[in-house]
Amino acid sequence: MNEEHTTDYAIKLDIFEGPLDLLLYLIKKNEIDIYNIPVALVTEQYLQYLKMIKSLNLDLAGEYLVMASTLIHIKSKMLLPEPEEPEEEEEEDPRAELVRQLLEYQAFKEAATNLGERPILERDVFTRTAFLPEETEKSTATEEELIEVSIFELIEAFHRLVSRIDKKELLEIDLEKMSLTDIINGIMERLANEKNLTFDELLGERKERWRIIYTFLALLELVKLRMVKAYQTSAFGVIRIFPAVES
Amino acid sequence: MENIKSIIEALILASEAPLVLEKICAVLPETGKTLIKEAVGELIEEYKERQGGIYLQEVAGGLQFRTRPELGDWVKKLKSTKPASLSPAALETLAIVAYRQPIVKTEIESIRGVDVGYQLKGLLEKKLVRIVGRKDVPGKPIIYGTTKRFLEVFNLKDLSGLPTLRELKELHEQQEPIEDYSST
Amino acid sequence: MENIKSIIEALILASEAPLVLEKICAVLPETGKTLIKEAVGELIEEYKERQGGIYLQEVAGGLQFRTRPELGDWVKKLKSTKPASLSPAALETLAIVAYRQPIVKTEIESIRGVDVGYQLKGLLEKKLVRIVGRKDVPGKPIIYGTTKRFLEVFNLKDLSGLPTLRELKELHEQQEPIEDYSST
Repeated sequence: MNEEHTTDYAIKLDIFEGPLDLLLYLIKKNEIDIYNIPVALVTEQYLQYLKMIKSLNLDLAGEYLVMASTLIHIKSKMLLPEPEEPEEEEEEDPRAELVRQLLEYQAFKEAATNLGERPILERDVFTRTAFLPEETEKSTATEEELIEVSIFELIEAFHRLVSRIDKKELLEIDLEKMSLTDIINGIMERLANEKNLTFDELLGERKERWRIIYTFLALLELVKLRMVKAYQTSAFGVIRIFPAVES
Repeated sequence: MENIKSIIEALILASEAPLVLEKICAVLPETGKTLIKEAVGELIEEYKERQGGIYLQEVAGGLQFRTRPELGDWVKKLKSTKPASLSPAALETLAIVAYRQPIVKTEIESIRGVDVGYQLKGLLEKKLVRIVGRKDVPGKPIIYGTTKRFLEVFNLKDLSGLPTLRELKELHEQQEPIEDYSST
Repeated sequence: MENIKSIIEALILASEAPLVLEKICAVLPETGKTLIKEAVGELIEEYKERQGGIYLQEVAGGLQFRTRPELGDWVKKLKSTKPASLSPAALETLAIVAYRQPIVKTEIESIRGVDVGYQLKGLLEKKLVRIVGRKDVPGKPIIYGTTKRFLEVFNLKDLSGLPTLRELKELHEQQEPIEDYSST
């Protein structure tokens, strides 16, 4: 691959919509018949392109690598000698599936272009947006009215709420000045009754984020004060908390 | 002249407020004000002569398409079938009921952080939410759930069809493309 | 007839969304559907012949006054807001949903060869794509389809108005035609 080609790829770098788009570009650039792709040539150029992206330290989507291995696989299959006796059914061209995929993608790429060229609302065509006098009058809608809202809006509303709650909870601790001492006392009390506890058992059913953080802080404090001992059987294993002094 | 009239007509329809002469002049700087005034006059005259359902009205110093006053009753009849949408507050309340049902009012309020009495009433009236029963705790609070109509409105076969938060997050967490190539 | 046409014209202007035939029929219960269809057809024809700045467009199964596409540049000069444009990636995803609906995410991804979560989310937010339901296969994936808004934005009467895909013509199934106003 010479320098000229290299710069050519560099210019085209981020305009591809995916591996199929890149393959279509290579096919067009080399004036290749899509039904008879010279896999070796295309694979070489494709890999050259991936190298280019890496050399520029750009993120390479995993899909590009999957396609690379597909191309290499097809290439190796095409290098295999023809079976001596032709089988009953004609062996399918190893490129067939890829060609089908490329044709399909090409068709949709074209359809997308067509869509983009249509008269688009608020770009090429406009409708009435001003209020008319009648609209200010209150509508006398009945209970059988239609409701225009999508399920996506519903779940988005729920999602907003849930993300809000997390933040709110953290705020509440600050407001109430939840004391670490309370949690420390709670842990010591439980350890007095039970010989040992895991972090999970300490939390019980109450797994709010603030509780997790505070329980963890409490444990750190207790370990520092040598009031408890923490043991772990293996790296990343369950941590067990024991009272430092048997009561 | 024909072309200028067409442009002005399009501008009037698309304008968010009654279209004033100055704005037309700003869009058509090459065309003299006298010519524009003339075209506007002709347009008004055309719609008047045509005697159709719409006409051009000079209102608040600008131009606007209006329906003929004599047809007001028909238009009012149309407006009575206007689809209603849910306010964000109602939508949030509905979302909590849908995802956390069966649920009592205080539980909804602890999630939303505000009173939801008004929203619940509206949802009950719209038949999106119903009373399922009463909770067996002091005060016997009312338990709410969603209705069959809720499933119809949201095109769901049953409640298991509600997308999960995990599925939504999957859509949220996709990385953004580096650049947006605008389609022109 | 003249009067019916005027009423319909007024209704179309007054309606915020494209006005569907059923609504016209509801406002004019005394008038037969055939007569209403005829009047609508005549109105469309009148505006077409007139070659003015506005015309009647059949869009999303209804009727709406729109500005002529050729005048878009002039109207844009009037409007301060820039329309949100779709990236090629979003357009490709939208095209696949439009032609292959109902469709699940993995099917779209197998055609595009890349992840489409980000695009789908954007299209859902723009209300061009909606959640239709869940597929009855393991994992119950969400099924997507296009919306009425999609038809409105792309100036389409219905989905059959989409041109057939070039390479897939033989695979493409015939779409059943939907009610046609102008053919009566």
